[in-house]
Amino acid sequence: MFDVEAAKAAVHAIRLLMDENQERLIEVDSALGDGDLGLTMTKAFRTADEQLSDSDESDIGTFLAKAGMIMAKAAPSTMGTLVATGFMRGGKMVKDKTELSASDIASFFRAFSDGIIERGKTKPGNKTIVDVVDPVATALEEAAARGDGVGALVEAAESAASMGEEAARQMMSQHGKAAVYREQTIGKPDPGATAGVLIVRGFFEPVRSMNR
Amino acid sequence: MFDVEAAKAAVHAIRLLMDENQERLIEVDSALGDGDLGLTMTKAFRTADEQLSDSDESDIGTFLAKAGMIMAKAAPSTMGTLVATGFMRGGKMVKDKTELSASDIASFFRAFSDGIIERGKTKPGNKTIVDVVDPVATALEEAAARGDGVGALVEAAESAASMGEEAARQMMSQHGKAAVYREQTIGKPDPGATAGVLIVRGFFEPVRSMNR
Amino acid sequence: MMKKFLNRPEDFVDEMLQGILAAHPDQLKYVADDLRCIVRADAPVSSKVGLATGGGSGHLPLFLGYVGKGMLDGCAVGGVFQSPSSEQMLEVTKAINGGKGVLYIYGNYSGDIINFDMAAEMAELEDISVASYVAGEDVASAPKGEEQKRRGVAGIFYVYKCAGAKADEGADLAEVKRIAEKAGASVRTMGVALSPVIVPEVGKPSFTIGEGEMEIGMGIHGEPGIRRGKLLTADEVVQEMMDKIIPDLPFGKGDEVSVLVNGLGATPREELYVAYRKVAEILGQQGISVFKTYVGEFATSLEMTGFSLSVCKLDAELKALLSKAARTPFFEQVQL
Amino acid sequence: MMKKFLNRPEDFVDEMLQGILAAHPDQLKYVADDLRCIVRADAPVSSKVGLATGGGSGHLPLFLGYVGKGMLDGCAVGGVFQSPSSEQMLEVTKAINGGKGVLYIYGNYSGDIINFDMAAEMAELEDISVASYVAGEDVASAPKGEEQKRRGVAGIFYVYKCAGAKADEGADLAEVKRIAEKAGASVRTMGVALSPVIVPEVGKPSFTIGEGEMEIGMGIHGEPGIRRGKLLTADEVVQEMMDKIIPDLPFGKGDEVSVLVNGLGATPREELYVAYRKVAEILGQQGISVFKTYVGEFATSLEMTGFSLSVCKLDAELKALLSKAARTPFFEQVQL
Ligand SMILES: Nc1ncnc2c1ncn2[C@@H]1O[C@H](COP(=O)(O)OP(=O)(O)O)[C@@H](O)[C@H]1O
Ligand SMILES: Nc1ncnc2c1ncn2[C@@H]1O[C@H](COP(=O)(O)OP(=O)(O)O)[C@@H](O)[C@H]1O
Ligand SMILES: [Mg+2]
Ligand SMILES: [Mg+2]
Ligand SMILES: [Mg+2]
Ligand SMILES: [Mg+2]
Repeated sequence: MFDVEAAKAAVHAIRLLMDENQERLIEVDSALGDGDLGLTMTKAFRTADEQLSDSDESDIGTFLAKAGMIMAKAAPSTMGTLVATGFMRGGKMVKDKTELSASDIASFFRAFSDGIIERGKTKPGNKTIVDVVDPVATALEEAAARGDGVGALVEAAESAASMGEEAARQMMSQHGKAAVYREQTIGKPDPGATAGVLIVRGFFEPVRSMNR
Repeated sequence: MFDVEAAKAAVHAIRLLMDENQERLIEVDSALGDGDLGLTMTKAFRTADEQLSDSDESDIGTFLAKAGMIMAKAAPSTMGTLVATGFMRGGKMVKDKTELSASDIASFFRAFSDGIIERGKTKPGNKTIVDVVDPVATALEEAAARGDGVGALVEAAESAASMGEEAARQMMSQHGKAAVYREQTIGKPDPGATAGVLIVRGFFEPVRSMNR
Repeated sequence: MMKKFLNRPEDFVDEMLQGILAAHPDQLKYVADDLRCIVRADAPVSSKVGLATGGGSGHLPLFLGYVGKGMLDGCAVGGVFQSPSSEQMLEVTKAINGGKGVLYIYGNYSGDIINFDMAAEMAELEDISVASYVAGEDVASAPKGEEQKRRGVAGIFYVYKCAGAKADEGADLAEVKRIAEKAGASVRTMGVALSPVIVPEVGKPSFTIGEGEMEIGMGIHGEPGIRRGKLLTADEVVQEMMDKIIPDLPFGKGDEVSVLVNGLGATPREELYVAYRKVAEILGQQGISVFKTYVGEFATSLEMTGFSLSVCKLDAELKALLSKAARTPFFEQVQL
Repeated sequence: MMKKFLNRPEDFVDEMLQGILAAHPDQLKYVADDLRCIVRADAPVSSKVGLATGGGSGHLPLFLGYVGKGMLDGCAVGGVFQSPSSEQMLEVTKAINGGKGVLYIYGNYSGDIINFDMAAEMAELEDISVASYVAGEDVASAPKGEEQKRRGVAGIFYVYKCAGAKADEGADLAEVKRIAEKAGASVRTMGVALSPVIVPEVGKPSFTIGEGEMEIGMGIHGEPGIRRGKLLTADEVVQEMMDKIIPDLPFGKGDEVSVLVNGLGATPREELYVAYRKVAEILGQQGISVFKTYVGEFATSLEMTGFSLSVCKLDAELKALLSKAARTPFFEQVQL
C-alpha cells in the first residue's frame, strides 16, 4: 500500500505543509524558544524533497532513511536532528521492502518515536514531539492489529496526533530552550509537537488521496 | 613693589577669577576642544592657592616657580602644564629676590611667555595663550623702559591682554584638539587665550588694590 | 536598528570563517570541503587523543578560537546561535583522530547534545572511539542539585585548557575525559547582562532589557536569569554574583583558585578590571587565594553588554595542567 | 543613559588600576605611592634601555597593557582621555631607568607631548638620558605631507613591539630610538566608528553618530573623521579605508606586511574577521603578502563601536623584532 512513490509524495506533502505553516511554527517556537522552527522544518523537508524527487531507489526503507540523512545535514537544529533520527531509525526498521503494509507503517512510527526518545534522552510526558509520535505509533499498532482498513488507519493516526498535541499543551517543558520557562510553558503549544502533527498529516496524505 | 605676599594674593585672585569664569571656560573649550579647561584651571589655581597660602618662602622667584610645580602636578592638561611651565620659567628668571621691580615683572612675563612657546613648540599667531602673554610681556617691557608708574604698567598689561585675546579670536587654531576644526575655528575665542587674560588680570589684582 | 559591519547577513558566518582562515593559515585549516569544519593546521596529531568541540557562532573566542596547540584539535561551527550538524562533527572527528580516539567537549545545549550524540554514533561506526564531556557550570541556570541541567558558558575554557594539556601528555581517552570532568566539576560561573544582541539574519534584538536595568544570571543567548532589576554598582553586582558562586561548589578558606572575568562583547576591559577588584577583595576576605587571573573576552555573545565571573578550584594536578603553555589564534599563554 | 559597571565615576580609573594590579601582581607594580605610575614587576631591568609610555585612560590595552617582557617597562596613566602629569612620567622614568637611559614612546596628542617634554627635562636634571618618539600614523587625521600632525592610534603597537624587542637585545638608546622611528614610519592606520562613548565622569555621549550612519576616519576621542555617511557594507568600508592606507606609504607589489585589525571596544570579533577577509583579498590582489595578522582589541575607546586597520611594512630587521616572544598582561606572543 505504501511504496517509494508514496514516500516521495509524503515528503512532498510534508514540505508543503511546513511551507504553509511556517509563520505559525515561528510563532509557537518564539513563545517557548528561539523561533527558528519555521525555518528549520521548511529547510529540512524542502531539501529532502528536492534531493529525492527523482531518486531511483526502490527499497522503501533505504529511501526513508536517506530522507533522514539529508535532513540531518540540512537542518541541524534540535528538531531537525530529531526528525532526521526518526526517519533514519524508522527507515532502518523497514529495510529490504518495496512496499509497507499497515503493520510496517506501525513499525516505522514506533522506531521513529523510539529513535527520538533515545536521541533526545526523553520519554513521553515531557512536552516534546514524542508526545505526538509515540501515541501515533501506538494507534497504528492497534489499528494494524485490528486489521483496520486504510481509512480507519489514517484516521486513528491523525486523531492520536491531534490528541497528543493537545495533551502536550498542558505539560511543562523539560528540555531545550523552553525548559527555562518552567511553569510558564503550561498551556502553551509545544513547537515540536505542532511540527510532529504536520509530519503525521503529510505522511498519510498520499494514502488519503489514493483512498479518495 | 611685588613681594611674596603680593604673589600669594595674586594666586588667590587668579583662583577666584577661574572659579567665577568656570562655566565660560567650559563653554569656550567645548566649542573648540574637550571642555575641560574650566575644570583644569580651577583645579590648578585652587591647589596652588591652598598649598601656598601659609608658605614661609621669602624668595619671590622660588615662590612663583613652586606655584608652577604644584599646578603641573594638579592639572596635567595642555593648559595646566603650559601655565605651570610659565610660572616655573618666570619664577626661575626672578630668583634670589624678595621683591619684583617693574622690569622684574616684565622679565617674569617674558620668561613665562618664552617658556610656553618652547614647551608648546609654537609661536605667536597660532591662536593660543601665547597670543595673550607674548604681547603682555612686550607691553610690560616697554612700560618698564618708559619708567611708567604702577597704574600705567597694569593698564598696559591688561589692555595688551585684551587685544591679544581679540586678535587670537580671528586666527586659525594650529595646535591640539582645536586644530582638527581648521577654518571653523576662525572667529571663535581661543580657550587658552581666554584663560590667559584671567591670569594676567588676577596677577595684577594685588598691585591694583594697593594702588587704589 | 542594526549597526554592524556586515555584507549579506546570510554570509556572515562563512565570511567570518574565511577571515579567520586567512588570518591564521599557520594554525587552522578546514576539512571535508566545508569551511565550518575547522581543525588544527597540523591535524591529525598522531598518538594523541583528539579534542573536538562545536557550537553556534557568535561567541568568539568560543568555540573554534581554542583550536590550537595545547588545547583543541577541531571544531564544528554552526550558524549564529545554532548547532552545527552531526555530519560536520563527524568530519571534524575523522580529521583529528590520531589513533587514540576523540573526546567531545561542548556546552549543555540540547541542539548540540543531540547532534554530538548522533556524530558519536556515526564515528563509532567508522571505528573511532569517542567519549563526550558536556560542560555546564552556570549557577544561575539551574539550582544546586540539578547541576546536570546547567548551561555551559565561559567556564568551559578551563575544561579545554586542562584536557588539552592532559592530551598533550599522551594520556588515553579515559584519562583525558577524567580531567575534563574534573575541571568541569571544579568551576562555577555566573553572568550579568545590560543589553541584548542582534542576530544578523534576524536584524532586531531578540529580547530587551530596559533603560537602567540589568539581568543577573542571563544566559548568552538571552535565556532569562535569576532576576531583573535596576542597575547596581559594579561592587554590588559582583557581590551578588559571588554570593551565588562561592557557596555553590562550595569554595572555602584555604582553597586555591583561578578566576576568569569574561566580557560578553561590548563591555570595556576597564570595567572588567573594576569588577575584578571587588572579586579579589571578596576572595581575600574569605581566605581563598588566587593562582592565576584571566580578564578579557573568552566566551561572548556578539555585542552584548555584560560580563561573567568563573571561579575554578585548583589542586596540584589541575594547576600543573592550567600552567602549561598553549597557542591558539585567540589564546596564547607561556608556561606559567 | 549610561549603562556601565561602575562605582563612583570619579574612582573609575583608580579602581580599574587596583583591579589590574590585583590580577597581575607577578607582572606589574606601582611606584612613588601612586597607582598611576605603573612599571614592570621586575623594574628596573639593568643594562637595558627603559621604555616608557603614557596617556589617557579608556583605551585598554593602551597604554599600560603593553608593559611587560619584550615590550615596555613603565606607563604613566592619566584620567579618562586625559594626559598623566609630568611628575608621574618622571616617577616612572626613575623607576625603570636601568642605567642605559629611557625612551618615551607615546601618541601625538598635545597634552601628552607637553607633559612628556616636561618630564624629559626634569629627568635630564636627574642625569637620566631620555629620548622620545611620538607616534602618529592615522592617515585620516592629516593629509600626506603633514605626517607630523597625525594622531597615533593602534599602530603604536608595532612601535612598542619592535622597540621592546630591540631593547631586549641590549641596544643603546639611540639604536632603540632608531627602531621606534623605523617601525613608526612603516605603519599606516585608519579607523571607522558607528557609535560614540560615554566618559564615566561626564555621563553622557560627547558626540553623536546618527542611526544608520558611520564616521570614516574618526579618532578614538571622537575627533571628526574624513566623512560621515550612511552605513556601508563591511566590504565597502574596508575598501574605502584600504584605498587611503595603501597609497599613503605607499605599500606596493612585493611588499611584506603585518596587518592589525583593531576593535574599538564594542564591535564583535566576528565582524573584525569579516573585515579582515576583505583586507586579505585586497592585499592579495595588489601582490602584497601578509607575514602576520593580529585581530582583536589593541587600542580601544571604551565602548565605541568601530574598528581600525593598521598595515605595517616589514623588512628583515622589523620582521625579526616583531617575531620575538613577548608577555604582558594584555599581549602574549610566543616566538614566531
Ligand atoms: N531532548 C529532547 N527530546 C525530544 N524532543 C525535544 C528535546 N528537546 C527539544 N525537543 C523538541 O524540540 C522542539 C524545539 O525544536 P527546535 O526549535 O529545533 O529547538 P532549538 O531551536 O532549541 O534547537 C521542542 O518543542 C520539543 O518538541
Ligand atoms: N602647542 C601649544 N602651545 C601653546 N598653547 C597651546 C598648545 N596647544 C594648545 N594650546 C593652548 O591650550 C588650550 C587648550 O588647553 P586644554 O583645554 O588644556 O587642552 P586639552 O584639553 O586638549 O589638553 C588652547 O586653547 C591653546 O590656547
Ligand atoms: Mg527553536
Ligand atoms: Mg534553534
Ligand atoms: Mg581642553
Ligand atoms: Mg583635555
